[in-house]
Amino acid sequence: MAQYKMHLLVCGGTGCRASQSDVIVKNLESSIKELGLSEEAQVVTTGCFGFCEKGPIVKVIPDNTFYTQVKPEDCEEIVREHVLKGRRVYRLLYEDPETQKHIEDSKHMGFYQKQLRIALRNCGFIDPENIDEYIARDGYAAIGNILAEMSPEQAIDIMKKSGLRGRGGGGFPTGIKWEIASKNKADQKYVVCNADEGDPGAFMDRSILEGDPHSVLEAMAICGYCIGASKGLIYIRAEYPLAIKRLQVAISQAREYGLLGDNILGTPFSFDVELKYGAGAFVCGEETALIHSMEGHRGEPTVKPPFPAEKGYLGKPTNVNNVETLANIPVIYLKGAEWFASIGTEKSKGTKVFALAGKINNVGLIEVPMGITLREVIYEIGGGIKGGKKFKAVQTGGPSGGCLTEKHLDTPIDFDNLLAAGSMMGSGGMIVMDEDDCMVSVAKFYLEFTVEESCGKCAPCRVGNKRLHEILEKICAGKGTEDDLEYLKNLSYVIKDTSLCGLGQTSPNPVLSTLEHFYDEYLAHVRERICIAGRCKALKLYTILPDKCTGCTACTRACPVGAITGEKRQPHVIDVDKCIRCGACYDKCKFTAIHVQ
Amino acid sequence: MSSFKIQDCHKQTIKQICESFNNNPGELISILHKTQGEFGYLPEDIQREIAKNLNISVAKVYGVVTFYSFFTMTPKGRHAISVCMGTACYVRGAEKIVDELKEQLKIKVGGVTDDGKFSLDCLRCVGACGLAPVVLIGEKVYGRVEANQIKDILASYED
Amino acid sequence: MEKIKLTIDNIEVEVQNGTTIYHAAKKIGIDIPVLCYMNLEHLNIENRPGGCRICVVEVEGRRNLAPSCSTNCTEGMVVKTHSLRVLNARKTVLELILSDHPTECLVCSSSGKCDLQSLAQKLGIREIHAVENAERSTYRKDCSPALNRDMDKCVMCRRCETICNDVQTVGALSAVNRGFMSVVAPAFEQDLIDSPCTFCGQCVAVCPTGALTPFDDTSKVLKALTDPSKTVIVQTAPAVRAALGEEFGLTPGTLVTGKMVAALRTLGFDKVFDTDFAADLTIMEEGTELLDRITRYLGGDKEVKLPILTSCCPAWVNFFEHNYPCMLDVPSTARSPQQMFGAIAKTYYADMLKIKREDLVVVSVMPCLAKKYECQRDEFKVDGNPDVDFSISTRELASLIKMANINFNNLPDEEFDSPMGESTGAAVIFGATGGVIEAAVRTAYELQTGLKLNKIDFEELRGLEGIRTATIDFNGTPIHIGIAHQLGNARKLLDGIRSGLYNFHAIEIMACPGGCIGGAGQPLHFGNSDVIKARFDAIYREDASKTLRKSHENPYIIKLYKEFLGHPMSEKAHHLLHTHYFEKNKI
Amino acid sequence: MKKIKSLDDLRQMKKNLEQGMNIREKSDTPESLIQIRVAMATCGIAAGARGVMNTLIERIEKDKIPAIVTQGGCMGYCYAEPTIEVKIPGKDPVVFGNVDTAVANQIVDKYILNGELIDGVIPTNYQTINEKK
Repeated sequence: MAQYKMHLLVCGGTGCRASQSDVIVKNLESSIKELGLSEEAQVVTTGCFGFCEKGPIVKVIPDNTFYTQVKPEDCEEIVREHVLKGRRVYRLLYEDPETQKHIEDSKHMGFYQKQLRIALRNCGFIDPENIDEYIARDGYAAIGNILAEMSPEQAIDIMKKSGLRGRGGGGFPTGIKWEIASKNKADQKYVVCNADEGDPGAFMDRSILEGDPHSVLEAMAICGYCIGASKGLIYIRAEYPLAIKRLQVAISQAREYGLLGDNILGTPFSFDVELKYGAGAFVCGEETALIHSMEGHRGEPTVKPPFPAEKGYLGKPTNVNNVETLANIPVIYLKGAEWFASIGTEKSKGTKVFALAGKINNVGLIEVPMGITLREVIYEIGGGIKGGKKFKAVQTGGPSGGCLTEKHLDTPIDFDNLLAAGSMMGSGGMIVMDEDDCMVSVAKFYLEFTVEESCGKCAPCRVGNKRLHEILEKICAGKGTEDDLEYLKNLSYVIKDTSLCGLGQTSPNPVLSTLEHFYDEYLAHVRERICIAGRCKALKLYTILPDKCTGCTACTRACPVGAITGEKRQPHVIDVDKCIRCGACYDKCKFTAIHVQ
Repeated sequence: MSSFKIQDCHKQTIKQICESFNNNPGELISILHKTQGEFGYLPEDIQREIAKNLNISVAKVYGVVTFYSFFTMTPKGRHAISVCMGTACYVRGAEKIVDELKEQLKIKVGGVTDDGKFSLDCLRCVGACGLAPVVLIGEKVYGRVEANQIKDILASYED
Repeated sequence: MEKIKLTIDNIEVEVQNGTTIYHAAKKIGIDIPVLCYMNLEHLNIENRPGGCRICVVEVEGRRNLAPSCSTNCTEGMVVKTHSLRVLNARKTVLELILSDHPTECLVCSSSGKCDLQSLAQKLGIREIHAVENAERSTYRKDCSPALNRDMDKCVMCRRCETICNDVQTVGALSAVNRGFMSVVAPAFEQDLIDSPCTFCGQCVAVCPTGALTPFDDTSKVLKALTDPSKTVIVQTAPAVRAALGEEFGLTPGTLVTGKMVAALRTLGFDKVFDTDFAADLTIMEEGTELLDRITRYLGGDKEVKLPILTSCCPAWVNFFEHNYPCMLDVPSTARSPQQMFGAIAKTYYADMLKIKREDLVVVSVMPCLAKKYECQRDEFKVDGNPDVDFSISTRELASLIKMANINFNNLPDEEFDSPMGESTGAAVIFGATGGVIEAAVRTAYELQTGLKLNKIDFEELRGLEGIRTATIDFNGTPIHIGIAHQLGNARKLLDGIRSGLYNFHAIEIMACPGGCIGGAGQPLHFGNSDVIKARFDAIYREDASKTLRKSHENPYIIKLYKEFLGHPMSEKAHHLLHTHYFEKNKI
Repeated sequence: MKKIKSLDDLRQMKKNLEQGMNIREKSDTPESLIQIRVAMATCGIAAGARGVMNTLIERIEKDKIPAIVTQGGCMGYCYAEPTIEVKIPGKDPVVFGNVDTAVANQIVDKYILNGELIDGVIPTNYQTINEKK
């Protein structure tokens, strides 16, 4: 590899690409060439830096300068000033939302200070399309060492000792999963990587695949060695074209180097990986559904047992791990189980990647040690609530999870604490909500998702979630009763208790958790017919403030149902019974005379 | 349902796709992906042809096509609009954007305008949460979209 | 095998490892309610999607409730099948299912035989919560000539899907859509008539609700019966007499031939005939065709198509028209007994009565739904007038009898009318799997060898296994015979021939389990294969009781050839008694 | 590309490749490294800062010195260009002026490796670029 004095790392993740980071790469390269700096500076397209809020990101190495929201036209300046003359382009530096100060290097950004990147260790650091960079970072050394020095049993033992638990949602100990699969005898076994990330608002798996595909491939090979499988399959969403491309590149590079294929590193162990595409079904995140989908069927789950470890893909023992879980694995073997087990809490070891989004300043992908508090995540890493509004809740675990409130701000985050708080880790979506968010609507949003994504196989999920959604709609429309709240609760419990798969067993969680923490808000909807957050259209009350109304009649003309009457140049009135709460008058009024309650 | 009539050349294409997967019914989903990539959608005749090649029932093919939201039996508009409905976009107002698009285009979600210019769909999290709410038109990504920009955005598409 | 001990509702029970909670409970007399689960044990058909969640039970130490139909017992397991938690869950889930189900039980054709309805009664559902604004999943209704689909009533038990795909391998149905709108339907939710459906009707036979019901022809029959300008005659298939009694509380296997004839006369049919007469005729034609092909084959004719396949079963005919279009010249061209009867009735018999064919209404009583479709095929019409006007099922006949206030069990036994009511034992066994080929062998043997059979009973051709093979010695010439019932077995057999696994001269295929006795028009056996066995035995009892047991000995058949048809495979016979097949090629 | 046939091959390959990535590895943990900043403004470049920087980078690679070389803007000592700032962990930063390749080597030998100060240190109260803005 050539020696460059300066590396310009440009985020090539989907988020930054959407804002033309590919053009930025081109422009940087051409400016460097123009100024004759091709020998000195190298432009590298990397995976996601996680700081998606301020993308596209360009990070300059070695001084760790962190340029945010870079536009293609900024590139020439970056090269001329920074690369050539060593002067930072201040206007592109990250501005701390509290102090309004520009922060020069990423080491001093609150967003990164509390993070600990294990699964994301290579994301935003290496060029995912260049296997050499991965190898330079000790890539494939873990599988190499294992093949040279360990029996599968020993390797599984390390996995067990590390305490790694599945990051896809359930939190099942990975080592034990491997052990079960390894003990089932069969002529063929399979390692499956679950990359069917479907939680709306979580995108860590995609980021890992885009930023560090080799880690996943290496981990699959390790798992293959441990359980005795020679075939790996990655089930990936077809909606992730970039991740698919990076994986394809990675697989072919690994094959060329002989790191996938027959007799890896001269040992008897052979392993190869193939891609299988999902086609837009959230339920396929469930292991059995995923396997049916890979077999070319409708992605309907089946009753467990038999577990995939016993009877999985094509009826053979199959081990399914999710992307983030796998990304942790090579480094565990390099640094040791003890190292990994020293991070995190008693029962949740290591780190967890969260997709931080919603009403927060620093939207992005973060990796934090288990046991960090919500407060640290929201206020230190996330930079606080957007627009200085009041924090209301954090939704974790997506459609399977629940809401955490102010009283949970100092609870250490791990699998068990989240479960105890009525939510769950899930795949790691973390959506922050402020005072403007109506919790009934939030529950309704998730149920809408579940209704759309239910496979329809079992009755409680197929019909039950539909009914839950209908009741929530009714409440949001101001037609709910207190009886409805009771029925919501009972229905939720029964759906959890009787559904066939994880989707239905967790789908009422958003309802139950908002009912528990925000019962008052529900009550206000059904008793006083008020939506405190002002989000539910039907619960808004529009009136005209007589002292502000000039009688211009603009609202009368805008009203689609003729609910507004009044003499010209006299204050108008809204007929509450006729009003459909569309808000057209509010938008039209130039004198802020329309009052919304 | 659809006016698509299969021609011999289409049959040839489908045959090649199926053969590239060894006519293995286990690869049905990959075959559907590839076929939809070729034709833009999966009308009835095409599903029949796939079933014939793989020696499975059309009902089975249709069952799979209707299970996965990625597969469609109606052609998209020349400019396919997709609004991200991930949670991040939702809490930052994606619903309003959808309402506005429905209003402007006079179509429902999943529909196509009469002139075939635009189609409107919702999808789950494109992963550009930093840009929420996000609208995709074809390959182009519009970030931090506000309802009042919709009219201008649509107007920028001429044909 | 390993034994396991567990406790269910405080009762200790020992079962074999691998037993489900449902079966363990059943063993000690605890009947856990089920909806989607179906187990046709003796036929090896099981439907266990674990989808309805009605059979959930509480298992100590388990986070959620367990579906008893698909949860295996484990050592020391403690199960409660009716705790408050279970009952609440079960009722709530049933309410949910009902909230997406039409409430038209009073006029539903499945009322009284509907699993959903009895479950609602059993669980004491008196109101359905949250229906006020509840959306219902509704679908386009489909009326085919044989069966109706009203998927608004579908509960997604998937039994029909299992039958259609796994058992019959017809592939007309699949679960389609997702979530709330998911339903079992043909491709593109098109009508069954446009699908590869064979109208075997086995899906109807297992549907727990009124989603799949037979097409009802009873009102048309009643209308014809009351029309003074029409002469209405009826033919009854052999399997009907072995099962009809069940609808009137008689034990399965009770032969009710005489009572059935009496009931039909009381209902007002002008003549009560027997399809068995036509079955004898079928043997004459099909047997001759078989002999012809074998003789040519043995004579070195390379063009001749062997094995010959029977063609009495209309669902089977549909099946090969869809699935084996390249083999259309292999099956016998002989029409089914129902259609031979119709063709003779509307020519020979109508001439005999000196009436126009339009004024003669031929009704058939069949154990079958596909017969409804068969009699509407264009090949079996003359100038638009069908040879058989209406085909009603065994169950429809029972409902007509009940409608007419006939006390069936007290009826005296009566005889069929002449001439088309005379038959031999060979014709009776058409109703059971293996029967047609046995009847054919009885005749073909004697015609081929010129010898008299010593032993009429060919036990080697009988039985209930899905695929059976036998070799019959035709006085030195071994004749290889294959038999299959259920279309999935038929497919296996045919594919086996193609791959060279089998080599047969003749094959009999029936679409339904056990042959016609297990037809979809028969009283529902609810998965109890003892019922099928009893009907099976009854058929062979009737055969044994007959003096004439070989079709070519039927004097009225001999007379028919002499007076009207000439000889088997004559030009007239060809015209009236044979047919041809069409490539349908819908898959 | 050719196949990697053994673990040793892989290790060798890693060794060859890691040089190119060193700069990134080091920048990941700058606080534990010796940080050398070369002033690379127009005046610095004109005075030969680029050559100095190259020399420093080469020395560090050669002697495997735990150091990282970055470039900075003008430090305000135009009379003494090229200038470099060296910050050894736990010590105050020191700025050297009039650095040419020979001096650069001297700085490495004496100050960085042995902690001895050498001529050319700019003694006055200076500000680092961080504080200046």
